[in-house]
Amino acid sequence: MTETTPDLAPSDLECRDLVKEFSEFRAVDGVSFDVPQGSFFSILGPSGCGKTTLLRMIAGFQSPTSGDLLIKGRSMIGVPPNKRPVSMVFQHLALFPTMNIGENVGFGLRQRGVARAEIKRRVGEVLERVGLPGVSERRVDQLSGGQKQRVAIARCMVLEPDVLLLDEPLGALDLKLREHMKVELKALQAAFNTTFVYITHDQSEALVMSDNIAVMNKGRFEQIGTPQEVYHAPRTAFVAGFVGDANRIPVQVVDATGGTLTLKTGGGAPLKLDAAAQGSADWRPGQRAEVFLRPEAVDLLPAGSEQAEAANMVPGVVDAVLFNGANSTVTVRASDGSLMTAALPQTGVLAALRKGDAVTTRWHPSQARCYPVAEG
Amino acid sequence: MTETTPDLAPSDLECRDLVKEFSEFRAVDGVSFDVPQGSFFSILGPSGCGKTTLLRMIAGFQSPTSGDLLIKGRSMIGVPPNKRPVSMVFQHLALFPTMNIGENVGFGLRQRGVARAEIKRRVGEVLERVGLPGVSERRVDQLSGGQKQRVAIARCMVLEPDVLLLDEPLGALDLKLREHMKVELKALQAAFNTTFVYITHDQSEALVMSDNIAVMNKGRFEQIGTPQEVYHAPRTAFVAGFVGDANRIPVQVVDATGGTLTLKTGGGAPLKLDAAAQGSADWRPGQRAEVFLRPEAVDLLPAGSEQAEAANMVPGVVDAVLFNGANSTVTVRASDGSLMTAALPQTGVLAALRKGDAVTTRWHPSQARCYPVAEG
Amino acid sequence: MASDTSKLGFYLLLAPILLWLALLILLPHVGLFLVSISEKIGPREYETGFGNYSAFFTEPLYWRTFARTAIMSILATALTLLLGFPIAYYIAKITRGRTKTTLFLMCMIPFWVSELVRTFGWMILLRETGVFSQFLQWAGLVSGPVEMLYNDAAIMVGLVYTSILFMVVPLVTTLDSLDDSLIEAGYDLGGTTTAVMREIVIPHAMPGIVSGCIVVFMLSLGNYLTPILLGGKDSLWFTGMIYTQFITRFNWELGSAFGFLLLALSSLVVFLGLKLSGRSLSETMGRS
Amino acid sequence: MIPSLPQSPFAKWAYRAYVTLFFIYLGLPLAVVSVFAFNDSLFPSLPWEGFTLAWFFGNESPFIGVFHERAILRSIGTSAFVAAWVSVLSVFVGTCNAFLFVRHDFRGKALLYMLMLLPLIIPGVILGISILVFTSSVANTLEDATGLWFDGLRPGLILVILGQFSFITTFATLVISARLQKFDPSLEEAALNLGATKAGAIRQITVPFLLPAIVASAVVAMLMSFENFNTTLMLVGSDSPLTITMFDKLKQGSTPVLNAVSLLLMLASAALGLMSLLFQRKKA
Amino acid sequence: DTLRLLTWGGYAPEEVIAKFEEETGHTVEVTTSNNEEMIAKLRATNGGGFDLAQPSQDRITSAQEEFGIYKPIDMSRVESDLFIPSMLSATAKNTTFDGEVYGLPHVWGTSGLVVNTAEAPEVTDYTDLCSDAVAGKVSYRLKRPTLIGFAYSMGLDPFAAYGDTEAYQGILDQVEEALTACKPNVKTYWDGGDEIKNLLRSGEVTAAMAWDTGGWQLNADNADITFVAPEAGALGWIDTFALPARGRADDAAYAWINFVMRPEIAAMITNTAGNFTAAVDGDGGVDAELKARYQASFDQAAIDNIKWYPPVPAGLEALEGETLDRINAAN
Ligand SMILES: Nc1ncnc2c1ncn2[C@@H]1O[C@H](COP(=O)(O)OP(=O)(O)OP(=O)(O)O)[C@@H](O)[C@H]1O
Ligand SMILES: Nc1ncnc2c1ncn2[C@@H]1O[C@H](COP(=O)(O)OP(=O)(O)OP(=O)(O)O)[C@@H](O)[C@H]1O
Ligand SMILES: NCCCCNCCCN
Ligand SMILES: [Mg+2]
Ligand SMILES: [Mg+2]
Repeated sequence: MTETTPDLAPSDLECRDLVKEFSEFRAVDGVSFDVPQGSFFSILGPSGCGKTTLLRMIAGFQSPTSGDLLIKGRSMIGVPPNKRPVSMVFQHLALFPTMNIGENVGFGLRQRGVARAEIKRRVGEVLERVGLPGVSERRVDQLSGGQKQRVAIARCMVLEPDVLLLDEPLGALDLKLREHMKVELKALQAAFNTTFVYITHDQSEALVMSDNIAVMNKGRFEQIGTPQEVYHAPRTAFVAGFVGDANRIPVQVVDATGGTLTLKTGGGAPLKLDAAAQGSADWRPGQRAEVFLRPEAVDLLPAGSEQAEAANMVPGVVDAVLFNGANSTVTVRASDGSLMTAALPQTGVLAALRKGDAVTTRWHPSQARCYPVAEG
Repeated sequence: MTETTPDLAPSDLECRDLVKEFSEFRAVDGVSFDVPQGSFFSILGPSGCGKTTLLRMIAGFQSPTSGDLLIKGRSMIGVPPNKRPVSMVFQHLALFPTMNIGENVGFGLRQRGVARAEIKRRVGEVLERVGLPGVSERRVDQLSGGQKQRVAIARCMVLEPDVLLLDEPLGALDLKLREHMKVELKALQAAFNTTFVYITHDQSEALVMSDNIAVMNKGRFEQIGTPQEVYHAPRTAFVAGFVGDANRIPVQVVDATGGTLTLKTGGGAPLKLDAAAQGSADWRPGQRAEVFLRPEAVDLLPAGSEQAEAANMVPGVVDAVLFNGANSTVTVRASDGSLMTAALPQTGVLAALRKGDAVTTRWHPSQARCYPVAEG
Repeated sequence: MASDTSKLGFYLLLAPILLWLALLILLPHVGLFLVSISEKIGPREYETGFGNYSAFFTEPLYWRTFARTAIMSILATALTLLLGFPIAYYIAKITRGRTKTTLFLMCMIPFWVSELVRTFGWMILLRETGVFSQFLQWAGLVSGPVEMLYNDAAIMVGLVYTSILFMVVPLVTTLDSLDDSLIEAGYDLGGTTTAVMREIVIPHAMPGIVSGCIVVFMLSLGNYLTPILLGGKDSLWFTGMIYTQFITRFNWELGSAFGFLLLALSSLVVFLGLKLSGRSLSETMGRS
Repeated sequence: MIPSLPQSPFAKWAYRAYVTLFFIYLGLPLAVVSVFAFNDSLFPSLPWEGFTLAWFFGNESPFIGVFHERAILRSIGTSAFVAAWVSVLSVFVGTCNAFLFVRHDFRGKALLYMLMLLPLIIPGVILGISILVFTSSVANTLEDATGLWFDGLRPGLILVILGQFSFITTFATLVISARLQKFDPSLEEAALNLGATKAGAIRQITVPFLLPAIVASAVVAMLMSFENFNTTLMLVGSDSPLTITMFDKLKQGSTPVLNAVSLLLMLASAALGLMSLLFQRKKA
Repeated sequence: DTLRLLTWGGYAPEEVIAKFEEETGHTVEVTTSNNEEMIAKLRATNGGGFDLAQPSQDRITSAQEEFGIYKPIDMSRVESDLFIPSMLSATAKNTTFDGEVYGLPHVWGTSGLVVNTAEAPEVTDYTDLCSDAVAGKVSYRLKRPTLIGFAYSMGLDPFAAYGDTEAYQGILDQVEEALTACKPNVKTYWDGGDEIKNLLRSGEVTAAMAWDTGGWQLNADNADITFVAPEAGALGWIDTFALPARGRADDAAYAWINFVMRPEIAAMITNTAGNFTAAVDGDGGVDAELKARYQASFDQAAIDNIKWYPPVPAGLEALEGETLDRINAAN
């Protein structure tokens, strides 16, 4: 049906070149994507990039300036929010404080004129499915954060929407609960087998839960892909910088022949990268670029273990050790003064590294990503 | 001067068996410690364990039920807060919103009757030291969260206190900023060379910044040590569970002779631990205990690589992969049904592990910690 | 946020407020002004002019009463602030939980009854044959009956009594919003009680102080019953003069001019108060 | 200073004493008013002549109790009538205003908001006389032009209601706006999202949320209307509300009947206050 | 119909109303007031809101001239033989404006001194209220009768100067001086009839300028207190019936007038209000004690010396108002 997915997979939600302008400002700028039935689709981007605006267009609270929006193949332009087959879980959940849990969950069914007894049955059912049997009579403020979360989802799911929209629903929870709910949400989605469109600015949420992630920046989608694709093969510098930690090394292209891209840093040190891993950019010698390298891709070797033939191997001195348990890192200063952060596993022999120790960093040419820098 | 540190290191702050009771409830229960001059001392514990109460006793906002509290060797019992040589950075900073930044920082000096010109000079100086020159005239709400943080510290530091107390000062900041301020705070402490007493419930903050950490639980200190000691050699089950992630395995002691502690799990699988790493507990065969094992201490081996002689090596099947970039984990189900979580490095060959794959877990007997379970 | 909703709904919401403000506030004041600039030159004969205003300025009685009312109101406001602040502070900062709510509700006690009854209560207490006088005689502190009614002090007692709630409530609200940690920080940095009060608490409470003062001033200025019933033979009050012009002199023209002058005075004082505190009316009154 | 700071026992004691004295000051006038309602004397003052309920139930001159004073009974009815209208009108307009100010942006909003606050800084007398003067001249003009009578524009209950409404509405607007401001608009969106119509969402979600504020402002409006004097005095016709009647009686010279009415008023407002408090607690 | 009656305290006793309602089926709503407020109220309502008012006879024509708040009496609906003819005609004369009669006499009486003869025996004239002997124990109203009483007591003749604004102003200025000087003596200016009675009864005040009836009523409880006709002469007033221009219940109003002027009803009113009425034989059923007190206060000379209020010319009250204000403000 669309250009991007083969006809076989029916897509629940499809956006075509959606644009939303506020007076002069483009909050959403030509976004196209589609979400196959039953999948968990995340939109990940920094604050203010337009995520909420996009979601609200899908829900019908804002009308697109241009572009089209289809649910189950039917255009939603001009359809009011209460007539769309989508449900939304709001950032602060928006549970009705004047109703008890049962009334909250039954609200949508009441609007549809479903019979009293039927409502009661279905509410009971859905509450059981989200793991909260028998809370119907409780007041909203008698539930914990995580329980409220599940009630908000139940309130939507009882209507059996085609698409469930979620706007940073974990934002208000504390750290431990958030960790827990990440896993739980994914499980609920699998259980209901409903299409979820989830927005967040927390990369960890997107990585853990999603089937597909769209990384959004300044109103545009920079990349759509599986979590692994987005993490391991970021298509743009923005994606590489936003998803996961990375060392950023400004470089100049020296040579791009053969399968290897040869670069040099400001200090003149040579870097070698697999050209195949770098997308399809045309590299011109002298061009300015930026290399992104994840700390966990940097190996630390005891000083003196240099081998002449190995690429991207630089001796240096430990500048700082940031002990943080499993996430400890070490910053190594090379002789040209450049800094490189590397993960410091706490199990190996190097765990005892101290500031001032000599150490060699090494990374594999396939592990780094390089993006041209816009000249200007 | 005290029992716990040699006389040579002068200690800025010393608590002797401090107790604070609220009607029936002991919020702080016999805490003793001392903090050497110029060090960064953290108190880490879960919410409600008594951290704030302890800190407020040091600051003078609460008086101890019993015990003594000395600063630079002088007892502080009965000394009002405005007469103590300690300053406090409050959780929500408590910057005076009715004053501009310069007036905020100069407040303490004004109270001491320092001359106008002198105040101005010293305020300028300290603001420069915290990296905020020239903000004197700004209003509090014109600063970002991180800048406010630094102003709060400057306001205390300008008084050159013997001890600076900080009550979860990063709690209100967002994730990215918190990461940044962790490093910055440590740098400021080093620059001022003042004794910092820092309380937090975030283990990462404590690990990254501290010279010494006290882990607090239910009003008591469970362990005092360097970050590495606390992380790698937790003295109690509480510390092992609270600091860092861990697999918890309930076990029974089988044999404790020789340097090896032999245990068996509920499913009957044998475990071997270095007895030397386990503190000085007397192990009786049949005794119930709990083993704590960090996910990053678990190695993953491709299926079929079992070697008969290796201890703690269990074949299993991947139950779930939680892709989370550098923090990805995998849960492996052994044949007896028990689950083991292991870190899943994204660089190795196992990065492509999928649910259902066969894999073997292995860990070194020196990596796990075992604690007896109180019988009851 | 309602940009997409129907215009009709908006106008339906707009209609009541426009009717209310136009018909009951704005036009009546225009009318009042028009009457105030018409001079009576004979039975049922009027002409336009500022004679009523000049009468105000040439007759010392009128402007003296005006000034006296203003000064007494300011005094009452200051007194209310002085007496109310410690109470508000006690409720907001010293007490907690149930005690706090109870004390706060107890501040509402005078408002269980109308001003008339409150004033009546004070008359029973203060008069020569009243409770205080009898008590003092019984206690042997005085030899004969003492008259405490019918003087300016009695008016003050009544005015403060009537307005104290309007001072305490905004003060409690603002003081409540003052985080204890700011006070603690003030101490921690070496401040004394006085310094912390002056530099932290009072500046923070300023919005409440201003809005409380404005309301109390307005109430005192516009009060009628208290000065009439508690005040003595010398206790002229400008509101009373307005009533007199309307009710016993049937001189609506002069009364309207007086009304306008009172309105000007109250607006001026409110304006000055807002200027001094650098806040807008909407901020100050909108929050009460 | 605050409980977490050390303070000398003397200061603490003195502070408490002051607070105690203050509350005695607040309670005293009401206490004496109540007590003298039971004094078996023609005057509400000492000496104490003995206990009587005559000022409530008596029907023999001069001991005519409240329940046999036609003027007082009638004016209580008048007051209740006025209060009911004032509270209905002002709560209605206040609710409209709250929606207007919280939910809409339009040119002149700030100005309109200022105007809405204006009644707070206009002395009650002036509200009264301006409405009196204005309606009289309108009525004169209309009557001259048409030869008909426009009694509604002359002092009387209609003007009393309008006069009180003119400033009580501001209070209602403030109370209800404050509550509406706290309303999370996403609740209404959630209702739409769950299939409710716009009107349905307001009825089922917003109005129940506003209810405590609506009830509170209705109660406040009642109380303010009941005790209003300054504005009412200028606008009253032949039907006097209670305060006016009591004022007339007080001018005539008070008997303990006034104390008895006052005591009844206290009990009524206490009951009303308690009810609204309970209501809020239940809803909150 | 409902009869909305604007009257003085005591002029419409409950029993009378009950009887009237029972007999006619009309209901009565009473608003108590005084002369100034009656005029002010009717002015505000443009002669509406009430069906029957009872201003004093001297205050009718000026108000009518200025505000047109009354309508003429339809004598055909009044049972005129219930009225004492001399009073009826005197009132008619004083309340005629533009050839129409606006008032019927109802209650008459005097203002003078009410004195606690045990405590302040020396008070026999208005100016005696300013003597040191009664300092702080004196009360009077700050209203026009006080001005006029003091003027007579000071040997002036204010009624004679009614037509001559300048002469009248001269009198007012002298009285103003006297009353300003007298101010320290005054405990409070009283307002309502019961108020002054309470002040005298409690002993807070020992001498006052007040209505005769108050003195007589107090005399019943405390023989020391009584009404004293001042040496300069008591001031005689007649309160009337007048029909507001836009009263709606004229039938009920005339019915009330004709009802209360019946001798037995008039006597009931005299017994509660304390003053005699213009009803023929109205004193027949009056309490003997009241008559006795009346006679004790008024010998024939005193009766002859009563100064009856002539109608107030328009504009005079404005002058008096300013004088009263100045006295009130003086320190
Ligand atoms: N009604 C509006 N009028 C004008 N600009 C708007 C409006 N709503 C949003 N914007 C702007 O559009 C941009 C995108 O806003 P949006 O709320 O979609 O961001 P977001 O990605 O959801 O951010 P966050 O993560 O902070 O919620 C922002 O710059 C915002 O200021
Ligand atoms: N004034 C008090 N009266 C009674 N109990 C108190 C008081 N202050 C604190 N507590 C109790 O003492 C315990 C410790 O409180 P404290 O504030 O010190 O905890 P904390 O470690 O700072 O927790 P958090 O991380 O949540 O701030 C808590 O159980 C608390 O309820
Ligand atoms: N100046 C005229 C006074 C009229 C008094 N009427 C008095 C009625 C007293 N009950
Ligand atoms: Mg958003
Ligand atoms: Mg705490």
